[in-house]
Amino acid sequence: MMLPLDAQIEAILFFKTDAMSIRKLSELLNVNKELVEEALTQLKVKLEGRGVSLTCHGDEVMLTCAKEVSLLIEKLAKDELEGELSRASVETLSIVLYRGSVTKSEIDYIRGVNASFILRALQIRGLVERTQNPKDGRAFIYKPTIELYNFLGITKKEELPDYEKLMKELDLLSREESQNEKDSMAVSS
Amino acid sequence: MMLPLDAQIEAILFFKTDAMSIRKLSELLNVNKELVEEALTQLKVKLEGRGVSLTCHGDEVMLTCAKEVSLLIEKLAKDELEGELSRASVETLSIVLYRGSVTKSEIDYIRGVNASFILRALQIRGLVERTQNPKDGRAFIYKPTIELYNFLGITKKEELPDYEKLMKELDLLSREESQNEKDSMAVSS
Amino acid sequence: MHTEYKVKTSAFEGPMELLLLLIEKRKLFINEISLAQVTDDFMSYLKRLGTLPIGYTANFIITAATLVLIKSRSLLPNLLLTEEEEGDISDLRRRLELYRLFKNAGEKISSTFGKHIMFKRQYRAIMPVFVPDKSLNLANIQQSVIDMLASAPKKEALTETTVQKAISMEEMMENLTLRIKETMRMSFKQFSNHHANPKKDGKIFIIVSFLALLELVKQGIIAVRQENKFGDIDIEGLAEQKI
Repeated sequence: MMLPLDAQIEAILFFKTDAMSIRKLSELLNVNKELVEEALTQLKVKLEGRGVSLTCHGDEVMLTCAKEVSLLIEKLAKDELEGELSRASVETLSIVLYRGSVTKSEIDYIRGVNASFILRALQIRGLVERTQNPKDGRAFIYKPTIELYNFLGITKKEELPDYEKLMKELDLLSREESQNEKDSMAVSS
Repeated sequence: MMLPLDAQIEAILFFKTDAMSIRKLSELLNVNKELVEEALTQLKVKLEGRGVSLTCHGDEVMLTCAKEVSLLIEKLAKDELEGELSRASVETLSIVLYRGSVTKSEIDYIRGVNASFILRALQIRGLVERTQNPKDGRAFIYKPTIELYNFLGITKKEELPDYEKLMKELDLLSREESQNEKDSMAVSS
Repeated sequence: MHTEYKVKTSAFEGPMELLLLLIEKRKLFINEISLAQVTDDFMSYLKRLGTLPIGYTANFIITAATLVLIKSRSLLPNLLLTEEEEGDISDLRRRLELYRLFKNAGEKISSTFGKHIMFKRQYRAIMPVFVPDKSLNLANIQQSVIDMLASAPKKEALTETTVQKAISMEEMMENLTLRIKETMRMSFKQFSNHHANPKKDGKIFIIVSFLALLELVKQGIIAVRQENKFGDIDIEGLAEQKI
């Protein structure tokens, strides 16, 4: 008997424990990415109200215990939990989280401080990851890890506190910036 | 928000990789055994056709991958063992080799990223082993396996190429790193 | 939390943090007017930073430069600013808005962090099977360590551009002084030479004394006099005020 695709994915993620990429899932299951994504959506719906949640973060997906049982599981978890975050870490994490992916110079710009140390510390804690910038091979971009999502109890970026509102404000500010640029272009030309 | 009992049990069994007794479940959830058994029956029904099944063995229960996907899981397990080692894996492995025995946090500091996943993958492939730190019972230390030594044709770390020099430089790096940490803490606190 | 605010050296990681706090302390909105209002507070904090390494103070000094522009314009509305300076001003305001946005969001992030962790499964026990691969040989292992050592971050060299910018401050201040002289007829250079030893007190003192001068002009405490058309311009106390 063959299980539906979403159940097969559930089994794979259950076995795997860690996050897995959609690309890898599509290879393993020998179906195209669109079908995998469709099945993931179904799985997410089926898991609603269950003890297990599906987290999607960019190309990566992962099964975790549901947020609602965190206190129960904490009793069973032996690993030492992460300590407090410093002010600088919180500010940096918030930029990385809401921006989704961001360069170091953008973080430096917003905070007016060189973010090298803090980014390194956050990478060591496994909360932020660095990847090559697809648009510029020499530059790096920083992204939140799926583990950071787990620590925040969210399964996708839209669940970040005040996500909609913040995105709107960011949008306004960036429009203002491009307006400024246009204005100065007009003057200098 | 509170999840129903069967979902709470699902979460606990999802979290634990080994079997759990009904007695232990009833203690953890602070409900009597009859209620646990009832919830387990509900859970079993809900999991029908899913990728994960509830297995009962005497007084013990556990979640396992559905048997329909066993071939797929075998493929996945084989995948974890094979394939070329990534650059990051080789880097981590070389640190373990040159240091002889090293904690995870030392590796993290030297490389500037969290090494959890890589260390696990290296253990699965029998290249690195983890033992209790004799100096600190809670921490683990990582060592190269004897098989790896044999494979590389050496009997002790001192036989590694340019051992003295590279070992010293690595040592310096991990010490500098912890100094930097302190410096940046001083500013951000 | 912010009500018990006291200026403490190196309590702030960067200029944005300090600037936002000064504005929020006065319950102001972020705009040019409020930035001009908190400029003096910002400078008094900076004075205490004078002894800290340039790597730490550089970012504060750069921000101070823009604040000086804002303050100058607020006191001398007919002062003409260059396009670049206008850009710096609107850029600072925008950065501060961005910073506030993320800082506030960060407060919510930190209150949720670790509170309801979505735990991942425990790992299943490892049953190791020895599977090496062809990349594992002594030469590769050695090369990997060498590469790693080469790419390790060096003792964080101060970002040179930042320090450069902070150092060129003096030039910028002189330039601004000249233009203000044209409108206000005074010799700032003389003023600052008298009252500051730039070698000893550094850039921060120059900025601070400049601001003090602006303030005095505004308040009509000093007047400026010019002997001949192209001659030196003097500053003169109106009353027996000590500057």
